[in-house]
Amino acid sequence: MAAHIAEKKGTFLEEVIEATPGGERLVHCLQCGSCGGSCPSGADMQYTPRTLIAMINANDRDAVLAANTMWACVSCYFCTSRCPQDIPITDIIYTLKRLSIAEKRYRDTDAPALAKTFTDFVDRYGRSFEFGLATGYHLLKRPISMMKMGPMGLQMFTRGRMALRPTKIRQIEQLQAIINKAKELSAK
Amino acid sequence: MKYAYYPGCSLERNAAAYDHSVREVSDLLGIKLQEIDDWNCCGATEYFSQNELAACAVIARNLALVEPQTDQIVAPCAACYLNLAKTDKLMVDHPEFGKEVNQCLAAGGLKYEPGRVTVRHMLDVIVDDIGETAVRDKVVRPLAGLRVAPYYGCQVVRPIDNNDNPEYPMKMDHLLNWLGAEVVDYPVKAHCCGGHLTQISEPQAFELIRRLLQNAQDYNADMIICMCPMCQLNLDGYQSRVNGFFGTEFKLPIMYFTQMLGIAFGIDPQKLGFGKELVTAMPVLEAKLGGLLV
Amino acid sequence: MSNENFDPIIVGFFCNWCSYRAADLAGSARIKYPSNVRIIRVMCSGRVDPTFVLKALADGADGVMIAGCHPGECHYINQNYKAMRRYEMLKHTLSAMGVEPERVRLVWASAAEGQQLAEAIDELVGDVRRLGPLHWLQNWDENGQRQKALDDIVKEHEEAMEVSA
Amino acid sequence: MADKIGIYVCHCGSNIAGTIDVEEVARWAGKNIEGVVVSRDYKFMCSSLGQQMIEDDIKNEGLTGVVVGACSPHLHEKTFRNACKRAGLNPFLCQMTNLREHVSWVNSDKAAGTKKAKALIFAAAERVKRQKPLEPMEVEVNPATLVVGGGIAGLQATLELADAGYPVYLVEREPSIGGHMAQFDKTFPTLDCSACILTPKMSEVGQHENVTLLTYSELEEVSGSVGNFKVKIRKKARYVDEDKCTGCGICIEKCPRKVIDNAFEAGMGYRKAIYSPFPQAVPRIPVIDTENCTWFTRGKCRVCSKVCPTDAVDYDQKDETVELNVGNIIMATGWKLFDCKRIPQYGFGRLANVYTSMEFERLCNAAGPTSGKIVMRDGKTEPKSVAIVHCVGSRDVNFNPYCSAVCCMAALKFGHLVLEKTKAEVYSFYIDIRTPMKEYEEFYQRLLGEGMHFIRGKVAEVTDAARRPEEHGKLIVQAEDTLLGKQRRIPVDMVILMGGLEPQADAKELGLKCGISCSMAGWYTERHPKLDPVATMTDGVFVAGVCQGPKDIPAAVAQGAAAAARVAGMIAKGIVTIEPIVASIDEENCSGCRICNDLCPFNAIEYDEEKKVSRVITALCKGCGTCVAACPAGVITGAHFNNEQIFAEIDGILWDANPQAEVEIASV
Repeated sequence: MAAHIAEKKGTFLEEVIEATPGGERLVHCLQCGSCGGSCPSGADMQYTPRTLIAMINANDRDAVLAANTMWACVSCYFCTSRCPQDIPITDIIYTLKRLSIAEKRYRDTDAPALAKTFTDFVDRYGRSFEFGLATGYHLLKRPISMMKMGPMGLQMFTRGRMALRPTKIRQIEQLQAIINKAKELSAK
Repeated sequence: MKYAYYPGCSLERNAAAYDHSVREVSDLLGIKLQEIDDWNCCGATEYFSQNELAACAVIARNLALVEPQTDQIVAPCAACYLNLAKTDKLMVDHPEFGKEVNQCLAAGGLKYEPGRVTVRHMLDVIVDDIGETAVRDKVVRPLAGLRVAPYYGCQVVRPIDNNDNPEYPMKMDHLLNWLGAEVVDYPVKAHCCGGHLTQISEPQAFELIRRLLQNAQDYNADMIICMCPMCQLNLDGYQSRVNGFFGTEFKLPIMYFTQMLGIAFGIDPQKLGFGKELVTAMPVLEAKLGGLLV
Repeated sequence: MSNENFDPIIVGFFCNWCSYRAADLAGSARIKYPSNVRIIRVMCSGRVDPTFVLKALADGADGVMIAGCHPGECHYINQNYKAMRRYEMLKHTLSAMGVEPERVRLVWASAAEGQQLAEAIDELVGDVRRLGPLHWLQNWDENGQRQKALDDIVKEHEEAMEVSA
Repeated sequence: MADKIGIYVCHCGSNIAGTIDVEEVARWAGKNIEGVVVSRDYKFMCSSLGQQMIEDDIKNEGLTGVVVGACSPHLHEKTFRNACKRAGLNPFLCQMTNLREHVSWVNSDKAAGTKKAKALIFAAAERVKRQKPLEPMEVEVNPATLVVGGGIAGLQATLELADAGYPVYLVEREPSIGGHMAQFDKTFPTLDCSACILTPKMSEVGQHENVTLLTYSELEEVSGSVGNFKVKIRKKARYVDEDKCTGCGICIEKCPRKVIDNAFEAGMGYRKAIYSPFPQAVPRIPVIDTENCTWFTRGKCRVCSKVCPTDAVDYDQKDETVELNVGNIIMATGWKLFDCKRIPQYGFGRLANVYTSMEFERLCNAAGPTSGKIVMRDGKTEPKSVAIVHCVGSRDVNFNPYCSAVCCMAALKFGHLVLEKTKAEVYSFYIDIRTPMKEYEEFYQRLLGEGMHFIRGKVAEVTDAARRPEEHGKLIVQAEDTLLGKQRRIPVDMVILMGGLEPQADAKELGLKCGISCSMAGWYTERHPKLDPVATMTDGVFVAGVCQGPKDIPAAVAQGAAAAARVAGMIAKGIVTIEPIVASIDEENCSGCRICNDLCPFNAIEYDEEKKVSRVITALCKGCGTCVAACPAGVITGAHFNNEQIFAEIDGILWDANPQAEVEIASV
């Protein structure tokens, strides 16, 4: 084997690159901050996306996975579209979300719970269920905000915009077989 | 022109107005929509946060269900559009990953050949495929005098190239122009509505919503025209709560572009889902277009 | 046929300006790569007649690497595009003749890309090693088809020859 | 005549001998390769003793071919060819093969290296037997030179040659020479007034007895080759007789039609329909802009004609083609500014007080539309705060990946001018401040001292969407302050976008006319990036200034002078030798299919309509060999790279791959 091919060093950078399609562009980051400057949630982030990339480079895995950055992300893709180095930043944020959820590293955020409730509905019915999502997730996480939601929910309901029962797709077993296979493959 | 139609979960109920107006307008413009049989949820942003392969497999099931004689699928929801397009692109660009997705599909007896189906948004179909002349020809009730702010949101214009500028898209501007409306050129037309943050962090989400409503109001818009059910829900459904939170008095109706096409085409507003919006559009339509909708 | 001990011979046709110099740079930088590639210098990748490649394979090479300047950086303005077109054509011909087209590779290497060139060589040598030896010459001689096949190829290329820049 | 080949294997100290058994290679070659009469190895073949050894063998043994297995031919091919020449052997009968860069340095296994070295030596030997003696061609050099582009680089080149006593034709597309530099106010880092240092050069060129100025003219066609180019220049109709016009300017003064000046004033000011771009223009002869002139558009007016005291206005003038004979061409075609509208989030064209750098140059310029007052678009309000945005369209894979090299310094210059002329706060948003040349870093230091604010972060967007009361009525510049890790929104009155430098829109097309190529980014490709930066792959065509890549004024001037020096050298020598590695067509057997005609980017193949055959114009051919490979009849021969030679090389290089070949060799 040729000597010039870099050996795997087992760094966090490598881990993130491997887990993100197009992630190899990460090494080209200029630290220009156009992601952090563009982010609509930038002001609420403990670390800007740019800072996270610097931290990934510095192998600061624990701090990255505990950061609130990912949970403030709204997937608007401004960072990705504006990045002068063609780094798929939003997708990298998704990778970090997955790692953080898988290892339960997140702190002070309900986003993972929302995601879980949402996907549970998809797994069970094949469709999302807004009412169930609103009630299930809010009852679980924030009963007070549920009260505040009251009038809005009622309005939605009277205008026929909210169903009380979820729709179920016909071939739910087929979808579940697909999902189970995906979970099985990604567990490897 | 024939397309496979993927309405997405929101259009079943919350955004029924969008679904109804899409179907009405399509009929009139000769766009044949064939709803995908037994489609499933695209997983929104939530599935990608947990398991990329499962997220793509769930989405790819819909692509696999597109009938072989159809090679285009149209989605009116921005999140659905992006998820479908992104999954197809991932499978094309990363063949190994594509194989894994197909392994999952195989568990359900399905198969999808990456790149087979082109994913389109409803706006692109009307603007690019139908075009100016055909749209203008159908206008019987021009929207003259109505100041509309086209609101694109994020996920149709970014990151997948839909042949518009991701920073300053113009397609809906053109379309509303064809309808005779006065189009407001305001800077935040492709900024974020807050997405699912309304469920996670209200103060943060409300601030994003406020920015949009404020800017549209600063530019004297009569209403905001959107192209995604999530945007509509956040700007319309949460508008009164945003007002309560900031002490503002926004009263901006948030309508779907297909609803506007429908009234310009003279379709019965009832059929277009008018009245389902929480901030009612009736007064402004009455004032600007005069008695049309009574 | 795959064989760890199999030591393929690969002929390289490298353009004088970019890729030959990239190979020079790999040397100056002491980058190590397998010694299986033997380089023939041509002025431009556009000079590489498909029959050179076929001759090399017929004469016992197991693979061929054609290397030129990056598109847009050709020292002869755009002749490497012609190499690109011929390469596509050549791959079809090879498949038709039962030779794995992966044995022949077109790479772009600027004079600054010694490292990238070495990696490309590595990759090709690995791929050809996996494919195993190409016993084309012997195969042909066995069924007496060698000359006819060569003639056919030449004819096909004549027919498919490019017509404009 | 029987081949008598000499093989010379170099040790290069231990550079080659370390991983190749050179003695074995030499011994083996002497024994196994047909026609080899001497085969030697030597410590340093390129030393004078090594060369002497080869020369002696040529003379004593009567060698017909020489193979040197040493380093890259790019290093020592000339050395060994000269040695052969000295000994009376045609230099093209010497073949080098690269045992160092391509074998010993990239390989650590001695057995494998030795095997590969044998193959390369074998190939070279087989090849050299079939090589033909070649003689370089000699042509006389026409002492006249064509300079394309009258910016600072072209002016410098023109003056150098004209002062040396050689005739120069200077072609400029605009009505006046001067280029972008004429638009600038000050030049960094010395803050000299740009016009003060440029206009003397312009008038010198305008009055020089050796310079023929062709302004408002375009290069149409180039034929011929080094020493003897024929060029066609299209002189666009000025509608003003150059011989009669005295440049008094009364026509301009009286012209009733005012037009926004998008060229010289960058859209910031006005000119007339008959105009001279600026007061110090050279020549001072105006031109009529027919798209806006009332006479040309509506058939009325003729004021200019009526007021002209010398009757110089000529509405019937036509474009004219001038043919020139020159020996060399210097391309100094310059650049254009990045179109800032391509980044809509920066608001240029939508938000009134967002300026391009070129607009701001005109705004600062004492001769500009505001007489140098820095005011906003309303024409009167002085900004209280100014943001300068770096890297607009540069260092960005979405637009231009390269660094435009001059914007950082120009931004500092702008900062200085704003601070000097107004009370405004100045914010510079940068990714990296690049100040590598003489006195540049000192200038940066100076601006730090003057109180310019530096925020490290690429600007995300410029917007008028206010979020807070203090933002109302302002332009808000949003960026991450990367040194704080915080998003910042700075409300300002004026924003200057430092647009990058781009190749001229027609650079590629123009380059093709004289046979030079462009890099991926579109800059002209020099012959060697370090060691031959002003020559090109086409002999007799040189490049100078920004058309070769972004650079500042001192570098453009230096390159202009360098190109001129190269040309002067050729003229002084009077004769140029042309490499004999060219293609030739066997006209007897050419079928006249013309496939080769369109393949040649140098237009070196002509078609003889009478004989219905194609023919190579030797002086134009660069020897790439593409036509050779493409000829369906196989009647094109590439000298020194003909099919026979390359086939032999393939045979040789595969000596150990083909069992039959081995048998044949063994039987020799």
